[in-house]
Amino acid sequence: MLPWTRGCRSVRSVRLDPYATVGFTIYTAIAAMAVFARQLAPYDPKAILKVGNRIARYLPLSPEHWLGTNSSGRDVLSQLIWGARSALEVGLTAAFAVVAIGTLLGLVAGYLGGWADRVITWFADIVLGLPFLPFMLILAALTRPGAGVVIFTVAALLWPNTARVIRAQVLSLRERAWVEAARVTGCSTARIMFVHLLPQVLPLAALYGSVAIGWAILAEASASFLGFGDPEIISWGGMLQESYANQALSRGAWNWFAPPGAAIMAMVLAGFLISRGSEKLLFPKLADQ
Amino acid sequence: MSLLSIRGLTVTYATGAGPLRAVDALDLEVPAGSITGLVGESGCGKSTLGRALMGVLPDRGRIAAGQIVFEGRDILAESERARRALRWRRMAFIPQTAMNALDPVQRLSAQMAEVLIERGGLGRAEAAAQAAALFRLVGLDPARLSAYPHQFSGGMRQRASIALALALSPSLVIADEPVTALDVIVQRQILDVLRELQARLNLAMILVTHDMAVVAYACDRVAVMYAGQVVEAGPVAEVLERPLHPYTMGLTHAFPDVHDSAMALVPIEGSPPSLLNPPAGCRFAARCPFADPRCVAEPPPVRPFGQDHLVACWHAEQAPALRVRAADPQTWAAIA
Amino acid sequence: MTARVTPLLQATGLEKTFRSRGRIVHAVADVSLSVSPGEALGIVGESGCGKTTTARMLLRLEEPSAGRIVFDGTDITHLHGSALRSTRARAQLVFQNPFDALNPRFSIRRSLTEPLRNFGVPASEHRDRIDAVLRRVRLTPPEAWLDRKPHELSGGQLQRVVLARALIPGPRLIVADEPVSMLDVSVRAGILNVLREARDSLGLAAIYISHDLALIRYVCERTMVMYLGRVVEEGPTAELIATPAHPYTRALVAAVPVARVDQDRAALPIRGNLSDTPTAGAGCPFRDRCPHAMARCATETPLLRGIAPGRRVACHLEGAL
Amino acid sequence: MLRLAAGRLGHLVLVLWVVTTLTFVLFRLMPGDPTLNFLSPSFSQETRAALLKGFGLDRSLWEQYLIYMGNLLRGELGQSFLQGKSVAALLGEALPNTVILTLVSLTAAYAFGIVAGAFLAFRRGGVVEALAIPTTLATRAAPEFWLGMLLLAGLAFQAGWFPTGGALSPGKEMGSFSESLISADYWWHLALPALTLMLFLQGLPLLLMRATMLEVLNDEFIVMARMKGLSRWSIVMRHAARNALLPVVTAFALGLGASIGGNVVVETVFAWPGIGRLLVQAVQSADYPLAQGAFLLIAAVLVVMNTVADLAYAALDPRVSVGAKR
Repeated sequence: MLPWTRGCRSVRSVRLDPYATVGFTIYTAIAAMAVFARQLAPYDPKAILKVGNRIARYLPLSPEHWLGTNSSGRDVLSQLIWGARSALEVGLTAAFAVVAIGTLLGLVAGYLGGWADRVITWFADIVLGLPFLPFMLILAALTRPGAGVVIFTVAALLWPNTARVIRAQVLSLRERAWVEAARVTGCSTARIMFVHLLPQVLPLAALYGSVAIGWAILAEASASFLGFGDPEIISWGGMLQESYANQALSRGAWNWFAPPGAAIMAMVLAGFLISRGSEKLLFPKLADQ
Repeated sequence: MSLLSIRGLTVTYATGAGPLRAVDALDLEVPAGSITGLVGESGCGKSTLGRALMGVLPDRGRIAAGQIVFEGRDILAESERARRALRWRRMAFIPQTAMNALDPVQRLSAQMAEVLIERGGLGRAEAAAQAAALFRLVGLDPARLSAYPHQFSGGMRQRASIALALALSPSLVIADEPVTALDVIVQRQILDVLRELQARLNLAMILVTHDMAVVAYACDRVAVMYAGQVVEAGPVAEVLERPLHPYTMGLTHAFPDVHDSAMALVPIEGSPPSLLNPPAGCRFAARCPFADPRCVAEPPPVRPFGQDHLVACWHAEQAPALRVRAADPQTWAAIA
Repeated sequence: MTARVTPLLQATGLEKTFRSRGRIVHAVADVSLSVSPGEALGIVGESGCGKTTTARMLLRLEEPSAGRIVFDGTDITHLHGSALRSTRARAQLVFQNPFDALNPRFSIRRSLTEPLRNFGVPASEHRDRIDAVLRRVRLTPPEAWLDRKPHELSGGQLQRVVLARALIPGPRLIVADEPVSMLDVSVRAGILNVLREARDSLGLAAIYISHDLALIRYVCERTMVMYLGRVVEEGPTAELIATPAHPYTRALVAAVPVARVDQDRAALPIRGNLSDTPTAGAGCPFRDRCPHAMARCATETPLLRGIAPGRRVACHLEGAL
Repeated sequence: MLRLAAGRLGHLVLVLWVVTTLTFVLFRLMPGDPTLNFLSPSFSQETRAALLKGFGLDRSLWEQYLIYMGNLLRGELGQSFLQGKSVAALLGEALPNTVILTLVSLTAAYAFGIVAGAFLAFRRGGVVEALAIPTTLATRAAPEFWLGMLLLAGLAFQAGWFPTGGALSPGKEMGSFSESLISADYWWHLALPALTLMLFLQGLPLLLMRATMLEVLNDEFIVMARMKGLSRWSIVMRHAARNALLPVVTAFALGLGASIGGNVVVETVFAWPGIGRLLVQAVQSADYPLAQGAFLLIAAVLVVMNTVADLAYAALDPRVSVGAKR
């Protein structure tokens, strides 16, 4: 079987892959939560609810509060739904930045080679020498905590992963005769890179994007958990931090800390499932098994 | 009595569009102590046949029908255990690209020893001595046993593959395009090694190739495959000089001869049929300048013709006349 | 062949060196050649002999380390950017592997439009030129092929498209690097015939690169034999094959497989293998494999010298035959 | 191979230098008076004066940089604000805890991942795979501190089987780290954080092992091994697993480097007195000398392990370590 017929077959099978289907379903559900948060959430997530004139702390699961309330008397389900917003915002922005930077630099390094490649590879090596979470903590401490730091850190530190695979793919594409043919038939370097090569690497880049969404959300959750989130914004990581700080663990308030973690997991997992479903695209050898 | 006789062998691959019949009701006799060339174009099933004989088909492939009688035993009827016992001890394999066929992270000495010890039952010291002897046999310096495959040139790797194949003194060696990836001079040297060892050890060998010139140089007998079937078989001299099948006639005019510049090359227009839905009649009919309605409707049976010569063509009787017409490019141009 | 035709392409003293583990390795050393319009030159040799690097330098896909290339009256040795791109319309390449030579995402139409667009051919002419070139490579009727993608075509059909793409800018020189070695035997002749006709009817200069002397014989009047980056022999193809002067050429001719029952099966007049090759320094690169090597061969690199009209050989052996 | 090693080591030094310089710049570019950031108001007048002089905080940035690099080379990292101890001493106390936690969890994760991954490659398809793959992916997708919270809530608070945090039970004191190492109490405290990290870390080796095994099992030399009639055991262990282990070993070295710094949240959840927790505390309490020291240490380990990973791969693959003889 010739390589490109394999590729074409795989593109079709990605759509049908059960893993990828589940992944897209999760994304759709979370996107729906984020977009329709106002309509879906039963309560104002910041409102301190009262029962009579006492604050409705630690209410158990009930028809009024599907996921109960927390220590400050706020509805957990409403917070969970609103949390999808910041998750999606941070995830998409950061993932887009990572993929855009990584793809561009990978393309340039791989196709131009020479000093451009050396400089970019050198930068990537430096960046890979910066520990992710510690770097984000220091940055958050030195500037203003919040989503901005998370997005910046993800973009600044995670682009080498994408750049590396894109570069590797471009390096192998560069050896393909049709790329040389483009040179022989008078294409400029820019045209070869953006008209001939870019469409070839975009699926791979998108794959890394779907994983990067996950890393960004995990990073945001970790930052919030360590107290470097924006306290004004409701996020899943922030919910976890609040529950941890308010002894939810010792009180066994599972309804409070289990759902936001599960939501993060689901969203990150969705990215993994999509990229995994498309693994066949990356490793046609495996698909032929 | 042949060393190996294949009867009605059918190998299919499961695909999304149904079973693909890579080898279809194929008959072939391989006599002991001679080299049989198996010649055909890519996708004609020649490599699949080689792997089916070894009993190692890709995951989606399976033997759907037929018999393989080897050394008097119908090996398809035997247990997997019995077949495994046969592998490499009685029949061995030489692959096309020795680079991929050798384990990249193990020294050649380890790869030789593995076969000699695990399959040959030799002791460690005996195995080392035997490995050195085998290396000498194929013209390699035994000192190079400690090398890794990537340290060898293509020709040396192919020699190492031959040494591996001969390790357990098999009676049949299947060589799948053993010289295709090599330069002409190395190609010739490897063919000479194969021919010499075949004669010295009185092996039977199946040499799978796409190149009629390789067959002419190295083989005693030849079977021409087209679309999963043998269309013509016989002694090389017979088939080359008096081809009976139009496909064989086309092939003999399809590439240039270094000593003959006057020759006009004949392209065989069109491409082989799909093996998912092979045509009802002769599979070559669509590309054959001599095809008539019967060829399209009815598959020609394999018939013996003259001395030891088999052909599957309705027009074999007119072969002498067809040979003259087949030498003219105009005859074939009409098909396009 | 008339002697006084101005060559279309003339290369002198071409060299390509690269550094490997601190040593300088000559991929191509002191290669000179020329081709005139309507002429076909074959470059033959084993893998690693520098024939492909030479071809790539001639098309300026690589920059020579030394030497000079004059194409169509212009020195293109060190051209870059748009100046180089504008010469590309006149010198085209036919690739070895047709399965890899076309952008898999482009339709045939787009693959053929790409050079026209890049070389500034007005869009109004595209349709006619594409039609004409597809007819020339015998993909008819043209409209049946235009909207197909490469994966829908067979190897022979793909190679015809590759040929069409090379012919469509109206080149004066075609370089074909092993144009049929990846194709099935039955379709090779079709490609070679199309190439030959295109050269004859358009008066193109052609350079064929191949390891296969038989193929070179079929398409080229003149042949150069390369060994380890150097030209060891050149001359009219038929003479060179009938009476090879260099020991390496002799081995090469003897090794070419022929589809005949009665043929010479004597051992090749060559020793050792390519890895036994001296790596650097003076002396003949072939000496360790040559059955006729003398003391002089180890100390003095033989230069190309004329032995008959149009024939040159780089060997110390007197008379060489 | 030696050339390669020398090249990588040279590169390592370069990257270390850039990372330390970057750290210097980062900490001096923060808002406010950088001098104050390094001198706690709680320090005595003499200490302040000594530190000002020792770190050259009263001089130009350029001179400060030279002093900073000089101090680094001598292992002098400054004075922590709160604990009144030197940064180096604090890091020295915390590092062994982090190393033990990382080594234990990473080793367990890789041992499990390699075996399970090879098994899954071996037994392709079916219910086992259909369940195992998503489950493994889920463990990698879950925030590690959340995994820790679940374990803590369930096994420590609710069931009471494990302590709820720290490295030693309240009231216990250990004279030295080696004493801790042989005390059951220490290992009992280690169990939950190590389990959490192991759960999080095992997915990578498992999936990597499975994917590379599947790829290798499809290689032509495996087909040849089958043709040779070799036993399935020989094929899987001698040929497939050996080839497939190469990338897994590299991943182990990379994982070692990354998790020293990546333990930050798990150490915080379990109040495990390691480098990560120290860093968080330092940042939260604006103890910049300590934060800078912890960050530099974590980064140095990461950079060194990246190099080790490169070299390990090269050493294990003869295609790299044993050059072609041509």
